[in-house]
Amino acid sequence: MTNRTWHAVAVAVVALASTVGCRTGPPSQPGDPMLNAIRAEEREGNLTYVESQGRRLFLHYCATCHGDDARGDGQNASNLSPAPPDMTARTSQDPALIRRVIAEGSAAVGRSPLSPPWGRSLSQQQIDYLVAYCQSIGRKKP
Amino acid sequence: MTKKDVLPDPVRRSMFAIGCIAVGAATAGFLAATFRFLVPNVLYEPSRRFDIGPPSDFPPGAVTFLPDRRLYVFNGPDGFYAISSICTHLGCNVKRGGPGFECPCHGSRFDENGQVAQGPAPKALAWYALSLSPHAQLVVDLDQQVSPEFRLRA
Amino acid sequence: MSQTIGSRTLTWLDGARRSVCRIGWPATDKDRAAAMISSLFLHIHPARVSRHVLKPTYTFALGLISGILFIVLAVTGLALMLYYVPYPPEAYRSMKDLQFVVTFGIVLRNIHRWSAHAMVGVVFLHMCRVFWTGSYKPPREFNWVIGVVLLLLTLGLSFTGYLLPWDQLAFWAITVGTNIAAYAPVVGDQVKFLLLGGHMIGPMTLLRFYVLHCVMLPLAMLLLISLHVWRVRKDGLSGAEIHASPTEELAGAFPASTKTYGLMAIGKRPRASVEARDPNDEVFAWPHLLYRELLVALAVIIVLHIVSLVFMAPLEEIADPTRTPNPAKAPWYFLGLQELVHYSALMGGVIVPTLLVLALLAVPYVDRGAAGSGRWFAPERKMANTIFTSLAAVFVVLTIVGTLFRGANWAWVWPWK
Amino acid sequence: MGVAVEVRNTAPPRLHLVFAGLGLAFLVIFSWVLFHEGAAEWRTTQARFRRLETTVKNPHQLAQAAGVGGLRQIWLPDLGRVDRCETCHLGIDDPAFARAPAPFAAHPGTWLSTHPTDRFGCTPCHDGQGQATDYATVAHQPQPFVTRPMRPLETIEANCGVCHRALDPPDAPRLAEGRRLIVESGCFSCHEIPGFEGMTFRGPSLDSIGYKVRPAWLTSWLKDPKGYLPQSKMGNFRLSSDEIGSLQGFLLSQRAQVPLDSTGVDWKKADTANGRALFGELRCVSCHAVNGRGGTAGPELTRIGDKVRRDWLFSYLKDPHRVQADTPMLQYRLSDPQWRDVTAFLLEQYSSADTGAEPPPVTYQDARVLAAGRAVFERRGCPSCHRLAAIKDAGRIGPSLAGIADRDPDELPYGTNVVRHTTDNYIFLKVLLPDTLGQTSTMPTFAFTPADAAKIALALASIRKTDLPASYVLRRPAPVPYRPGGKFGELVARYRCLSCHTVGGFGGDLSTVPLDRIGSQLQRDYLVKYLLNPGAVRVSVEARMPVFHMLPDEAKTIADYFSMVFLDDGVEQYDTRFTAEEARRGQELYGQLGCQACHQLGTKGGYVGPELSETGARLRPGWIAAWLSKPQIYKPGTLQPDYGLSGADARALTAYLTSLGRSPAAKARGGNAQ
Repeated sequence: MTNRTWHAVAVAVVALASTVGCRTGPPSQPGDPMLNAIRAEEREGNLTYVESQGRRLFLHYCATCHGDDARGDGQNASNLSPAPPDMTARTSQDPALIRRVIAEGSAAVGRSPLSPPWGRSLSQQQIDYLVAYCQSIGRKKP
Repeated sequence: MTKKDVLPDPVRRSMFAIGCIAVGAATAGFLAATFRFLVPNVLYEPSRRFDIGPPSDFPPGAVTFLPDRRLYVFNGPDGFYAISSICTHLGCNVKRGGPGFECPCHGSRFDENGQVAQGPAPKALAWYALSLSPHAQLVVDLDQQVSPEFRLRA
Repeated sequence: MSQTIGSRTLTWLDGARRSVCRIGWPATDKDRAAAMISSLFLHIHPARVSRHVLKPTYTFALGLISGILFIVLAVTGLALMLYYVPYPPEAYRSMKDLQFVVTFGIVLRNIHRWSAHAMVGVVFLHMCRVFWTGSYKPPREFNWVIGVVLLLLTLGLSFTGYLLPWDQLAFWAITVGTNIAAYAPVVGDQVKFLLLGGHMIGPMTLLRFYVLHCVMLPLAMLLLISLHVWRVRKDGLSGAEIHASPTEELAGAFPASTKTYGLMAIGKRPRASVEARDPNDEVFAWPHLLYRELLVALAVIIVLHIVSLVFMAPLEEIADPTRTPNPAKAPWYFLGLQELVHYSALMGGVIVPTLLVLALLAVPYVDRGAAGSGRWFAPERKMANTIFTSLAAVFVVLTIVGTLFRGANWAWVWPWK
Repeated sequence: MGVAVEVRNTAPPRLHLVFAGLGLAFLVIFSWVLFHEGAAEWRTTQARFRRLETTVKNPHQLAQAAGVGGLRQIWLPDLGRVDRCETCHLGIDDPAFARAPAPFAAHPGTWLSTHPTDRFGCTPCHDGQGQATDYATVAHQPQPFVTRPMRPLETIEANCGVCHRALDPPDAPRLAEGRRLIVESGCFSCHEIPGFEGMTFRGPSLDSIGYKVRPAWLTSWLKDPKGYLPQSKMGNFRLSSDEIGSLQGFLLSQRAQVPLDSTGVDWKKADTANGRALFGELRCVSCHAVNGRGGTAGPELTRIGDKVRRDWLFSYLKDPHRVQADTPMLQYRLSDPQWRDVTAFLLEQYSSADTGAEPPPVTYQDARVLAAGRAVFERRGCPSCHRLAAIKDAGRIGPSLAGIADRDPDELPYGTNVVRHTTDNYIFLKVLLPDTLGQTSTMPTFAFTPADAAKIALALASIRKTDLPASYVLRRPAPVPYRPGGKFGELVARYRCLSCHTVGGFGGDLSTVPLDRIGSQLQRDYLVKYLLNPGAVRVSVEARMPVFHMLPDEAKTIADYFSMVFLDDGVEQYDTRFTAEEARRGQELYGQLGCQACHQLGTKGGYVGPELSETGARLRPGWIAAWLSKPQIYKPGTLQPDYGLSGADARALTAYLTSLGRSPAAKARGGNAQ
């Protein structure tokens, strides 16, 4: 090949390379404030999405007896005998047991009948959420 | 074309042969690729494996015809089974007639198990595999034909 | 016995072969000539060609490459039609299918796309070459006109194909392109209405463009390419004359044709025969020309494959008439016009393109002198070359400006920023 | 011819080299194409899955499982979607893969049971490019030319709202909260918002505001409503001091309704102790909060003394409907001296220490100021929320939000905020900081927390210009306004029953008791008694029914109407001849099921649910049985669990409960509780 051809080829290669370079350059990534706001809220609660769903249900259905933080100190707790347990004291929880108590009531596991069965009132999904939240209760906050 | 450009004859021939073989191979590959291109990878038609609802939708002893699936679903004493309503003769929809099925197009008749009783139909109506999905739905698999002994207990 | 059967089978096979391909591998000059003349596909070549024709720096094989690209486009286009649905929004969905689920679909689509762009450029370069070598000089005036029409058809094919993916790029490029057409005086709006099959781009437009792209324009193209090549075959390649010297003594060995073929009748050649020339200047088309053509075809196909594997054909979001991208650009080969339209709609949309096309069509009839044909940049044609080159350069610069230097709101941008 | 011709007429040898080179290059390139196709990401992913499958399943299950070769797609012609996600997410619908690594893990939760993939696909919820078959182009992360990359799980509820147009979709708390905030903030007063049609949001009408408020309060309010009252629903309009001045002048000159003549009231005799007692007795805090405690249905009263004039307050309390016809506040039956005491108590108790003496009402005469104030009033869309007879409501001042989530993100303004250009981010910024988007905005700043603004944005992001098939859309039925006539109607209007109770979904949501079947639930005599002196049925509920000081005739009218009209036919037919055995069995069940955990009986039991000692005189047996059998049907989200009682068990419990609290005479009449 002549010098001129070499030159032409070189120019073409440089042009090609620069085009490829422009296409693959890392795009600057500005923020997502909406997502960040939601994530900040999640971090604050120290709960995952599923657990926070469970917490919402817990506050609605359970907190009057079990207390807002599951310490067994709900406003109705003093009327109950046996009183609801302090769930924060437990470290490990068997999800199957929690599920059974929630769905079939405490009587189903041989305890007092004071904790009613929710299996027919709540959907499977909602019970999953509640179980997830109950498991998160004993977790230490970082 | 000066003297030094002239390659020795064998080299020349082998070069030509290499070129021919390479181009030939690539062309053959190309034809194969073209054929592969023609084979569709996805189908725009209802899935061949589909659920037809929970077993409770099919009362015991009853026959349910699913017109858009061209399928008879039986809930017999031994369990569930599904028989195609496509006549094996020329693809018309068979109807329930008497104890079995009859085809309105060319008069083929099939017994209650889909075996040919009379008429031009060359073979028995197809039986398809039924199974239960994890969500407790009956699932039909049109790609899986089964023998008339098949029953699904649900 | 077995030998008899074997030889009989061979004879039978040979007979079968002869029924298809009348001569074997051409080993003699007679066969080489016959190979060209007796083959439907090959006899668009003369049996023997001037050595001059084989010189790559004379034609750069641009016409050949255009033809190869047309064949590639036809083949890939036919394949793509098997999966393409010319109705929105299914059209867009089928593009996505080609991209994601059809085996080799994306490669085929890329090849089709890049070949189409390449063809526009190559045909343009081919025209420039023909001008710069003065190859439209008599008796080839009319072939130049056919060539200009082929250039327009190439643009038309590329333009109609541009809409088919039915993405934002397609939709708005065609919107801009058809609105440039609407600036034509008196008939502009009607032309646009007819082209779009309505007042706005919709399913009818897609169908129209589809039929134009897949049937009408390719047929017209095929017809005109045949005519174009046939004229080249009959008139000979330009430049052969000046390298040839009519030699009477050879006239008997290679009888010179004294006839020529017009569109309607056979007439007498207007000039002395260009085929009666020194056999030492000539070589047989088989294998010299055909072999080179094969190599060019191979090279083109290889380059197309490489480009198609490296660069994806663009496919943006699905067309949305309510969302105009900024900037909305016509296909790149119309961006010179769009740049002009940016200054004056009538000027850029109507007057300039009309004048350009008319001027191109009139070139061989205005520039009539025979001098300077068959050589690159013949000094005798300094004037013509200067005018043509500067016009072409202006157009190329405008196109580059429109393509690379225009950003949102058609404001000037530097492409590297 | 000879050798020379032979040489001349064969191809030049160098071309053979080129030919061989090109041929090989072609072969290489073509192999590259083949490789390109064969090494597709999804193929390797499927190979990985097949290896995983052998560890997850036993041979029998493997034989049963459908093969996983090739591309898989869910084709939803109704939705115009093709989702090929299951090409790689192969275990998505198989519980056996619950703990499998991505991308093979089963879908968490029970979403696929409620939203089967063959009907809903994947992208209607998750977004992204369902047609694509490799990780990048699917748009798991934002991609060029993909309008909707996959939503992160944090905001995925926006897509729930595309189909679930009801106000409170199940299991989508952020969406529900966002929609609640929209309703609470009255966004639809200024914007047309699909899904919120027919809803109205009203601030107080301003026809007689000149008599109502103190000028100093008005100034500070207009400057920053939340500064005076953090719970205020009114946003900060970012008015200049000039605008505030003229607007204040304009508003104070609005004096359509002269307050009742309070000259006869001897304020010196005002007994604030009695006022305090009445304030408690009337249960004002059910609707009004003081010092952060109490209801939110009415305005907060903590600093009422700084805000209103004495004469106006007195007149308003005495006859709120005369002063402000559209107020949700009810009209009590109290005497002038009683109202005087309440007024005095409120003004004394709930005012800042530095509240000066009440200035006399001033009429602003400067026409220029008034015109300027009026212009501000109209320009900033005040009539959208506040009625003013002098000004015609010009309709919604803000742009319609129909299809807002489908607007071109790159065409929207973001001001100086450095954010990714998405409609989500635009809506979020607009809600949070309407004045920072580089355009002058008339939209007020509502001072939402970022989390609340995100939820509102999420709710708005579900407003797409979709043409979903009707079978996919869950709509909220628009409540039909309920306006009874006659004497009953007058009473409903006077006591504003529908400010707290609903009939057919129409009305306020303060009370937990809809009135639709109240006649079948409660006995007529009990209704009369309760209306005259509403006691506490649920010990733990703070919002109580106000003590209306209703006349006995009025109570009877209402109770009769209830007992005749608001009936549930399904509950009415019930055999009330209970046996003693049934009652005994019911009592047993009461203990077994743990009813005492929530219900009080005598002095024992919890106070989550209603007290049950008087049940026999309060509830009708048909209702008790119906309620116990399927409480969720009558009141979704109730704390009464569904025990799955058999008919006999429900009847036994009913028999037992019916026997509680009945008078001996009623018992003697037999089982019939009527």
